[in-house]
Amino acid sequence: MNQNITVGRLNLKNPVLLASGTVGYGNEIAEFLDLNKIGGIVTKSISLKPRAGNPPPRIVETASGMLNAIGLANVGLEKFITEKLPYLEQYDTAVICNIAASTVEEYVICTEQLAHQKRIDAFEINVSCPNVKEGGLVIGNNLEKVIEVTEKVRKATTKPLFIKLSPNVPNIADFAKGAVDAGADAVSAVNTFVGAAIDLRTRKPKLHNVTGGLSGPAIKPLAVAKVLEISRKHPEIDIIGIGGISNWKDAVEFILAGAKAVQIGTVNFVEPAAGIEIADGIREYFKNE
Amino acid sequence: MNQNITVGRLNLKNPVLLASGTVGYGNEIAEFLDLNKIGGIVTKSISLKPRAGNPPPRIVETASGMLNAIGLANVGLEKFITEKLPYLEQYDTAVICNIAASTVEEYVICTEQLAHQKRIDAFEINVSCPNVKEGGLVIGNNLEKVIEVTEKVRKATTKPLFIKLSPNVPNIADFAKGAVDAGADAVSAVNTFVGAAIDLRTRKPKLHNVTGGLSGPAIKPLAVAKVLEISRKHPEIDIIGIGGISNWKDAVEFILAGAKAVQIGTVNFVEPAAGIEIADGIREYFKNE
Amino acid sequence: MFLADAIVNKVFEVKPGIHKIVINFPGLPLKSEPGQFVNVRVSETHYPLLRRPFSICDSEKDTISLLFNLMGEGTRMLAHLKEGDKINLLGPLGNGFRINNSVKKHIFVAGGMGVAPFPFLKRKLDGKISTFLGGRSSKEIIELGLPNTEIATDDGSLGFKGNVIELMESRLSPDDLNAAVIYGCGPTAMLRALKKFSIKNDAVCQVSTECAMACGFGICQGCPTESTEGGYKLVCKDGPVFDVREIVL
Amino acid sequence: MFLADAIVNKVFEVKPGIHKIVINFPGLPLKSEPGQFVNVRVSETHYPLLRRPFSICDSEKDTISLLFNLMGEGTRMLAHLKEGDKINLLGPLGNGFRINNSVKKHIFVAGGMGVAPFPFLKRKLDGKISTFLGGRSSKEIIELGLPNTEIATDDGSLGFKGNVIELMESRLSPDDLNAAVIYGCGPTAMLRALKKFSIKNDAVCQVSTECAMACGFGICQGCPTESTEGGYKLVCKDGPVFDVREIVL
Ligand SMILES: Cc1cc2nc3c(=O)[nH]c(=O)nc-3n(C[C@H](O)[C@H](O)[C@H](O)COP(=O)(O)OP(=O)(O)OC[C@H]3O[C@@H](n4cnc5c(N)ncnc54)[C@H](O)[C@@H]3O)c2cc1C
Ligand SMILES: Cc1cc2nc3c(=O)[nH]c(=O)nc-3n(C[C@H](O)[C@H](O)[C@H](O)COP(=O)(O)OP(=O)(O)OC[C@H]3O[C@@H](n4cnc5c(N)ncnc54)[C@H](O)[C@@H]3O)c2cc1C
Ligand SMILES: Cc1cc2nc3c(=O)[nH]c(=O)nc-3n(C[C@H](O)[C@H](O)[C@H](O)COP(=O)(O)O)c2cc1C
Ligand SMILES: Cc1cc2nc3c(=O)[nH]c(=O)nc-3n(C[C@H](O)[C@H](O)[C@H](O)COP(=O)(O)O)c2cc1C
Ligand code: FES
Ligand code: FES
Repeated sequence: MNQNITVGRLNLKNPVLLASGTVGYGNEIAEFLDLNKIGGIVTKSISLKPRAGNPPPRIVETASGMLNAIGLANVGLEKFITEKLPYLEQYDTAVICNIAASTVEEYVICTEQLAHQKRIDAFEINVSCPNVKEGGLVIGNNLEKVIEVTEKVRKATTKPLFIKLSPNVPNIADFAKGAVDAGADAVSAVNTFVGAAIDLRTRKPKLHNVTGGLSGPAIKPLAVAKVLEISRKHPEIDIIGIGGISNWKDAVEFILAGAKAVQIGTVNFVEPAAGIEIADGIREYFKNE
Repeated sequence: MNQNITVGRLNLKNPVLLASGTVGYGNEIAEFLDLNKIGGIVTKSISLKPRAGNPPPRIVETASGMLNAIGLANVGLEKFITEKLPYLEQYDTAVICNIAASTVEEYVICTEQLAHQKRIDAFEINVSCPNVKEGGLVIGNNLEKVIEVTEKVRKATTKPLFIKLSPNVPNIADFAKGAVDAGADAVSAVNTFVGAAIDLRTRKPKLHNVTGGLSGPAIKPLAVAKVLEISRKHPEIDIIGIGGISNWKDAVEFILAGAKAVQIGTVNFVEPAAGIEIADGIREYFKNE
Repeated sequence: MFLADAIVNKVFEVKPGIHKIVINFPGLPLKSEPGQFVNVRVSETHYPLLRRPFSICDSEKDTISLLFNLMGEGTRMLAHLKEGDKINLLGPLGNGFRINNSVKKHIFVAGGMGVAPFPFLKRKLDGKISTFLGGRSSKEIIELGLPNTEIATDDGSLGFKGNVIELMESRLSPDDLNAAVIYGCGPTAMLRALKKFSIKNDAVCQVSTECAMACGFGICQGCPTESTEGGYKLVCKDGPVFDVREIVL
Repeated sequence: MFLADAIVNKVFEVKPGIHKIVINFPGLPLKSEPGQFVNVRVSETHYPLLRRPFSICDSEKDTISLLFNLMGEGTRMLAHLKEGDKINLLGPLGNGFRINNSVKKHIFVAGGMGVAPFPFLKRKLDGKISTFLGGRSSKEIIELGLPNTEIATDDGSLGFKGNVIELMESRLSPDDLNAAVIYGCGPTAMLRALKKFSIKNDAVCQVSTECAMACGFGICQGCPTESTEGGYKLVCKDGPVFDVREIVL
């Protein structure tokens, strides 16, 4: 397998991407991992205006996983363009800009305003954040809404467009098909699963937001099943596999399940240099192909 | 909290039940745990005819969890009545008979034929097995079908009736409401989550059935969120909480999330005596109420 | 059946990558039969979640020993245990070898780690024992001082060059086989060849099988093996030792 | 910043339930400042999944030490480490105490385990240090040989009966406080009282805070603390040490 791959019209030097929300805008993780050796980085979800995010606690650890309810804390579109994007100029790696919004219109405006940024190679539309009231699963779990967002955002940019799918539905393959038919170049599968934890002392949910998104090794089998469902029903769809990858074997599992590329999230918190080892391991595994 | 509780018209000496499919028909586990000290036992899903189950491999371990694709292997209704049920006569514990079927009619016939068995205290209808082609999630992920099964089974018995819900839907609260409105006395939440794992050597799914059901500590936060969703939307519904409980603290979490009783599954494989400790722990935690 | 904490007596490397753990567990040895196994809780946390099954390799007074390969996280944890550490065991589990001491000859056939149950079996047998050990190379051969051992390796790095069944074939006469019981343990491919061999030679043969397990004592239905009569048998409860003719290999 | 395996030098119990681990990590001590922390990988498996943050308690030559309470699985694993074991560390992380050696007096205020960062801080300070340790009972008081230590316990089982802020109030004059910097570390309730005290007495005060963390170095946004100017600051990156007036307590 040539490490050089194309997923949804985007060329990558290797199939490993750093997942949105787990590496900020790249600067902190760059201390531990050479971004030039990574297929690409997906930036923290950007919204039109800055967002402070949810009140704490935002994080709860669970068995081989974690819940987060960050609530899309981000610097907002303007600061992203002026302060964050320039930092990535120095690196030869794909930059995928992830966009979050509260309304269909906001997705479109956001994409339009970013479409001509040279340093952005592709867009990933986050319609599946479980931690916000508007724009999250209200859209991501609703097939018509996902199609609507995709169609409209498609008109706002000619760059590769990925739709990041919610796993909290029984028929993710239909969502993948809907998104691609509406103009998406690929789908990112998956975002986090809705979870919660209760504090025995206070007798209240541990997260201020009540529920959060489950990520990490715990969800890997669930995410692999989602990728498999899409790839078996719609082999023609380009899939970016995400969920619980913590080493190259996990990443290979997703590729064998039908993903063309993968994203790694939670592992970056634990082993910030993991991306390099994962890219190397995938290369080695497929070296005779 | 009095350990003596009522859930869906069924009286229990304590809120701990052994989950269907994880203790067979009670005899093997009875070597390790006194069934008299447990709220009740839910028998392995029974179908009208015996089922051999799926070809192996049926089990894959995952991070803090396991996938199973047993495929409802069971002795069938007749043998259950003649060979398995009598064994439970000697114990003073609730017996909840879990029923699986391929068609709506089969659920009804099965329930009718078992309705007059004295040793059966309640029925749990498994509409949510992820490992069979017919009668599993085709019904469990479809609200109308769940309502239809419940309505018809309701007519077949006057005993307490629980519907075991699929967690693989974005709106489990609607399913709980639908089931209860159709005559169920309580809902069991949840069954396993659809998952898969790929073998790097064979490059094929590790389970012969391709996908399986994920259980164990990994799913606890997901299951708690499902219980919370039902209890917050429909506080009047009796819920039996299930998913990833491995100690009394986990069980208490489900109760605080709104469950009246709990079922423990995978933990029985690892610590066959866990049920007793869990019942004791719950009693201790709530002792001043 | 026992479900209890036991105390580690010692852990040592038998040869590179292959460890033996000796565990102090009063009562267990007396209740155990050769071919039975114990299900070991390797971690106190949720990772790895499930117990790990190991054949009882040997058993003396108050101790049992297990022989194991380093496969993954579970066996790595076992190998790191030290004298005095606690370890939780469930066992003895399953049906062991059926022992018939009226036969004249006992034949052990082991592939690699499949040698594990034989030291304990040896203790319970009267009569002559012949041992055949096979492996891909000398690295896979684990000699445990079993009687009359002959070795076969695929690459010829030790003993006979070829597989262990070919070795047996070259050493045993029909008369030997008529009066003998064969006990086999090893990879499925070896067991399959052994089945063919036993049927061809009309020899009695019991094999110890393996399978992914969740519970180890019959409550999960996770460990089926195809029965020659149709349907499945459970490796953990009906086995792990089967008459070779009972199961499809 | 370092991300590397280090070698455990020793682990011992300081008092029941409270452990100290000394870790050999050449290079790290020189780069670290008091009040900074390290994020420790306590397990090689997926359980517990996340690293555990600990203040650098002390630092000498090539070693750092951490002081910790047994809270759950992670600290239990740390306590079980032995000399020579490997342990993976990420650090030093965060902003430590801002050191101003032109002030005359330094006041350490610690609640329970909050004493952890002070031995290291002591090394970097000139001038007089007064130490106030508080806890619910003598069990929670961890004396580490800090200068001029006075103790307060809620139940009066050791030292002054009352909380540590009341103790300070009774011991320090407005003049003392004018010329001093207060360094606080402990439970939020104590820090809240300390903030009130500092504002009332117009004293300079820095506090070290805690919060659940996923990454520890600014990439997850999981550790917000409310800023007095609105919005949030990140405990791991903007803190863990803040000017007490910067944050809502
Ligand atoms: C009845 C029975 C008796 C056994 N006796 C012994 C024994 O005496 N000595 C011994 O070393 N092992 C024995 N095994 C196998 C042993 O249980 C596994 O090697 C062990 O569970 C691996 O655990 P792990 O966590 O180290 O590896 P895992 O991380 O669980 O697995 C590592 C790799 O090994 C593979 N693997 C896991 N289990 C098996 C298996 N049963 N067979 C083949 N490959 C497997 C996995 O697919 C994976 O690729 C026995 C198994 C059974 C069912
Ligand atoms: C910047 C920073 C510095 C720290 N320095 C130290 C130190 O020097 N010494 C020390 O003993 N601890 C320190 N802590 C706290 C330490 O990180 C936790 O005690 C540890 O992570 C617990 O891990 P565990 O796996 O043992 O417990 P867990 O199983 O994670 O938790 C057990 C119980 O402790 C509670 N808990 C977990 N983390 C915290 C926390 N941060 N504060 C209060 N309760 C918590 C949990 O809610 C749970 O009830 C620090 C934390 C931070 C953020
Ligand atoms: C702390 C945290 C923050 C996240 N923020 C975002 C986000 O802003 N936008 C988004 O699309 N996904 C976000 N995600 C989801 C991840 O990109 C990824 O889909 C998910 O974590 C599953 O992958 P993992 O198991 O490898 O972490 C976030 C995940 C975590 C853990
Ligand atoms: C091996 C296995 C077999 C199961 N078989 C059944 C079954 O026959 N009927 C059923 O309703 N649920 C079955 N379940 C689901 C459990 O009853 C339970 O809902 C699920 O395992 C989640 O709980 P846990 O995490 O405590 O195991 C099975 C689960 C496992 C692990
Ligand atoms: S391993 Fe559970 S039935 Fe055999
Ligand atoms: S812990 Fe991740 S940003 Fe602070």
